[in-house]
Amino acid sequence: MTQYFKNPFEEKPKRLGELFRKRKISRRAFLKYAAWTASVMALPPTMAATIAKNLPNARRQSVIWLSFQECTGCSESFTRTMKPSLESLIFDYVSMDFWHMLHNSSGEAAEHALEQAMEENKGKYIVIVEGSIPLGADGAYGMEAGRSNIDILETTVKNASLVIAVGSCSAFGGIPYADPNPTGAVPVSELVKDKPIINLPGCPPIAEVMTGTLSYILAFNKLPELDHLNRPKSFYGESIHDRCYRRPFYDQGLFAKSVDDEGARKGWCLYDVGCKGPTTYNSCATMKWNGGVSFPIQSGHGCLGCSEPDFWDAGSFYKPLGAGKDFGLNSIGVKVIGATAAGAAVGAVAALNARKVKETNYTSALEKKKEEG
Amino acid sequence: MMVKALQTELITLLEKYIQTGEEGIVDLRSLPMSPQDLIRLEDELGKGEVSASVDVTGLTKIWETQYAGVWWIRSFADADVVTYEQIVVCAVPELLKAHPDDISASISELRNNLNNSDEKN
Amino acid sequence: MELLQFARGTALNFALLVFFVGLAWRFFAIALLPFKKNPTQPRDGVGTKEKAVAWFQGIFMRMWPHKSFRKASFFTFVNGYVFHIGLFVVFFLFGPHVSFIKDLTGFSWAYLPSPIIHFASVITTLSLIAVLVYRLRNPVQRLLSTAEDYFAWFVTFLPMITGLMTVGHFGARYETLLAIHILSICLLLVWFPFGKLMHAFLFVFSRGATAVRMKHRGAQL
Amino acid sequence: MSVAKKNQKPHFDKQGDRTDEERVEAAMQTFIQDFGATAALYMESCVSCGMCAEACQFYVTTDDPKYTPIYKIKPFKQAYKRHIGPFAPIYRVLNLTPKVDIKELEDWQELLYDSCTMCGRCSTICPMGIDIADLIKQARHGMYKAGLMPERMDLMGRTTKLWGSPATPIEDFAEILEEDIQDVYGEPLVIDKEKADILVTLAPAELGDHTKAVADIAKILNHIGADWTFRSDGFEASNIGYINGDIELQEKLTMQLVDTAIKIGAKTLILPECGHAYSALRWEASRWYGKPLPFRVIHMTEFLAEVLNEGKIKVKKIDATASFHDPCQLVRRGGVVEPPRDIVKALGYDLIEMEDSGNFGWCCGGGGGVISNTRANPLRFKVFEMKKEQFEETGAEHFLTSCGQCRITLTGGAKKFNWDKKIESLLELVADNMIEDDASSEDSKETTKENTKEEA
Repeated sequence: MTQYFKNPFEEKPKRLGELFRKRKISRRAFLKYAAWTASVMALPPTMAATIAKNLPNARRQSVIWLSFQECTGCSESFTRTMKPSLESLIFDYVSMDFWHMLHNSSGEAAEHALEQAMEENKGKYIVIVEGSIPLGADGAYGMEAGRSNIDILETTVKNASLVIAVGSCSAFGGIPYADPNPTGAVPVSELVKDKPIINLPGCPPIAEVMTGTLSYILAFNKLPELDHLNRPKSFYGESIHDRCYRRPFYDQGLFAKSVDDEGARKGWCLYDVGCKGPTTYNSCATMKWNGGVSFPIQSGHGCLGCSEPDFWDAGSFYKPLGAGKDFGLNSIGVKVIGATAAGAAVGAVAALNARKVKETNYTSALEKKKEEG
Repeated sequence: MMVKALQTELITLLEKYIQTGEEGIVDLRSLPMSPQDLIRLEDELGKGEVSASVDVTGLTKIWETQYAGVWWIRSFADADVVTYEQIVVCAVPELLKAHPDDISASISELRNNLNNSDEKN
Repeated sequence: MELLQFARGTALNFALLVFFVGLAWRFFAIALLPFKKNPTQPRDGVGTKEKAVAWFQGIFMRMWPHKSFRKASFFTFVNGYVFHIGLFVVFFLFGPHVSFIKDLTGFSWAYLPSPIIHFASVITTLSLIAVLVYRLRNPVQRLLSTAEDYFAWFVTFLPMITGLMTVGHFGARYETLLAIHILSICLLLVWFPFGKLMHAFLFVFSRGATAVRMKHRGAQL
Repeated sequence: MSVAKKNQKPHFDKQGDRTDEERVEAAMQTFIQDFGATAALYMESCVSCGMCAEACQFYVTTDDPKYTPIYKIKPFKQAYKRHIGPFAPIYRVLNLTPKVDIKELEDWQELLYDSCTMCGRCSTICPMGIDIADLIKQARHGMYKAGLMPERMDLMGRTTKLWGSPATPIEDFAEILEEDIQDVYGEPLVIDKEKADILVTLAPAELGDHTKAVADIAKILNHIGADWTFRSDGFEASNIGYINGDIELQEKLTMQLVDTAIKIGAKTLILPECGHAYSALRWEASRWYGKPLPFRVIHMTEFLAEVLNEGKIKVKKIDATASFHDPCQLVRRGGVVEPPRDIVKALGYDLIEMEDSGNFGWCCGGGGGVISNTRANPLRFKVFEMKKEQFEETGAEHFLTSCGQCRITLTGGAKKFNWDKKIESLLELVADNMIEDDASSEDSKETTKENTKEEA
């Protein structure tokens, strides 16, 4: 893993250790946090010691959170870590210098805060992007104080050290990007080419995925290992199917036929009712949601595959993965009849041609024709 | 199966600790264990002499299992939501120890407090 | 993921249309050729009804060789049965496949537990390999074989091996494997009506035609 | 393979003086014209499983894969794929199936003529039910048209065209019957009667090797008091056109018999002990006549079984064991399975079937013109050895059959291998063992006449 930024914490912000001590929080908090981070990031447990050692010496990281074409679900998910517990420590580690949704000032004051944060942490701040960026009509679909989303993104990212695309919209385009994409929405990666990007897709992403990733960066000052879609492997390395507690039923071939039949009640595999778990790489089955309470499959509904690219265009959520994306008798039946009729017509022509061939002195004529041609 | 395998793993970790003093950690959350497996493991290991709670950024319960040197650490977010769960092999878990930095801070704090009260008096 | 969507969408639709175009094309191109007239008096007591019955008898009677041939053609017949039944079981009685068919046609039926299917798949795959080895080694089959024979084998074998890989999550990510598996089915569908795989439908007619011819003469079917 | 010698005879024969192009074109033209829906269906159905090889006596006795039945029609199939099949234009434009060239046709002459007796055993094993024998016959038509058939077979065809029969000019027929048969065997023959209920036909074998058969049939017919006749204008039943693939000649020979039968008002036409005669007239005559024939066509075997079963004649019981060789065209392809066995049993033989019998019986190796095609002798003798072995396995004392061609083939084989077994004809056995005491014969004469009328 390359070092993507030089130590950004040179002066003003205090080291986290000092900060915590001032708030009468002991080093044990770091130990616990380190153990938790190592656990969610699937790091070797011994790495926790390193994290616990590094974190107190880290300085608060400046973070700017931009919201574009989105539903705020990702922010909502992220703020679920704000309970008085371990993960909420992230808000002590990072300084949310600007956050479209939750900034405590508004209007010009907020804009000023953004400028100030960019100025003070030039080259060191992290930009978190929520939502896709509409390119259509010169960006007119997403305007803010006369500036387009494109403009805001470009200006903000210019001096950033890293961009984290939070949620499927910013990572892969998400719902706005889905066919027919009326606003010309694009994911962050379409516009930002010269900065490291971490994608944390999901609609929304799991809170711990967001905090875990930030913690890793703080503790190790480097990017976590990413997959081919720039997702941290520790969260997106395995398919939901592979870690699903219903997997044994899949292996036995026991499938629920509808979401409320006998099989469903027995907790059988939801493959047949369209579960996209086998092709969705996320931590839902292991970390679960709302602090480990449950996840969609556990609640009786197949996975929608929301953290995968183009999940909205992958056909019905209720069609089995192995089935045709967009056929069924209703949609393709007519075409099949048409195809059969067309085939019959071609066949009839072929037969008539063969009859003609049989009746005429054909061989030489035809073979000669071919030779000439 | 899983429980047996873990017990074997603990033996290895204990031996290593005795020989090298290196702490052993098993992250229970990263293992493909069912809730039932976890309960069985907990029963198998049982409870020993020491138990403690650490109340910082959520509650953490720590107890020594019936095997000396094998510690169970369970950390909560809310009342019953577990954030992480470990088995640690060592004499005393790090989490129970006061960190030297904190101890140093205690000196200055105590001194400050003493001075402040002196002034008041 | 994109490949999977292509496979499940465009590719599968296209393959299906080609399949039906080809099926009708081939069928009508044969059926509309002139039938030779031979109004010979049939053997006494053989009428239209007897011939119709013979049609079906002929279809069933050729399912197993007469004892005169059992020894000589043992391998071809037994192995033929193994992979034909195997293909049938794997295609029609595997849960996800039933879902596929249900989605396509609206019809569905009970299916077998997956472990049985996995076992059947392995057997079928081995059987298909044996088919190829035999074709390459047996002088008669080698002489008769055209490129099409090998291609037909290939497009039959491919779904088996890719299906096994998909189920076993072997070699690539599941979505890629599934996509390749579906694409291999597309290839099979596209080729099916144009090559010898069509015998799956034609056997009804060729066996039947001969049975009727023989019944007409009062000969054994 | 053998070393090519300088003056080695080519492995194929040619008729007429034509260029190679003309031959190929004639063959292709004929192949194409012959395709009907059924033949097309067969072409489409083959899965190249090669099992037909196991059913073919020429493959089984040589292990040479080129004798695989379906392989023998390769040029025919090529013509189909290139010009008739559903995807013919594609095959042609992309040249997926190569053009048939003269060399291929020359090479295939041996496969289509020398090594196929059109016995149809292959179609009994074919999992797709393909009637390969019928395809061979159609392919022979093209070969005939191209002038690329075995000279000996074409010679017979030419003779037949010239004489009306391969055995004798039809003008000489009456004279031969009278002088060579009636005078020799002393049985009165009815020749060229104006009107008769029964028209009796003959095969060349009966005018050559088996003249006794002619007397024997007369003996039986006379005995039952039938109204019958031989006709100079309609005796030739062995349809050489059928065998050669000369469809035009087949038609001519067929219609010759049909016209004569109708002319004399025959109710029944009896075919001689000849397999191909049965296939040609019984099962194909209506291709030209256009509707079911107005008279019955029965094989000698059927006739004998009929008169025996009806009790019109009685035979002495022979206390011996026998095995019966099934003539392919009569049994497998003709559907006459039980009548010969009825006769064998009526004769009192203890019938021991060969391992493969009835529908699955092995061909004698001489059908389909192979017996006339002398250059195929080595192949034919290999088949004979197998047949001989099969017979010997039965341990039977007598070797019976009911086809003159089979009989000649087997007898020839026996001679070649110095095998002392005589191949006996059912007709001759019945005639020889017929009980001719007056009381019963008078009775039967009466009943026969009535029966014949009833049948009519």
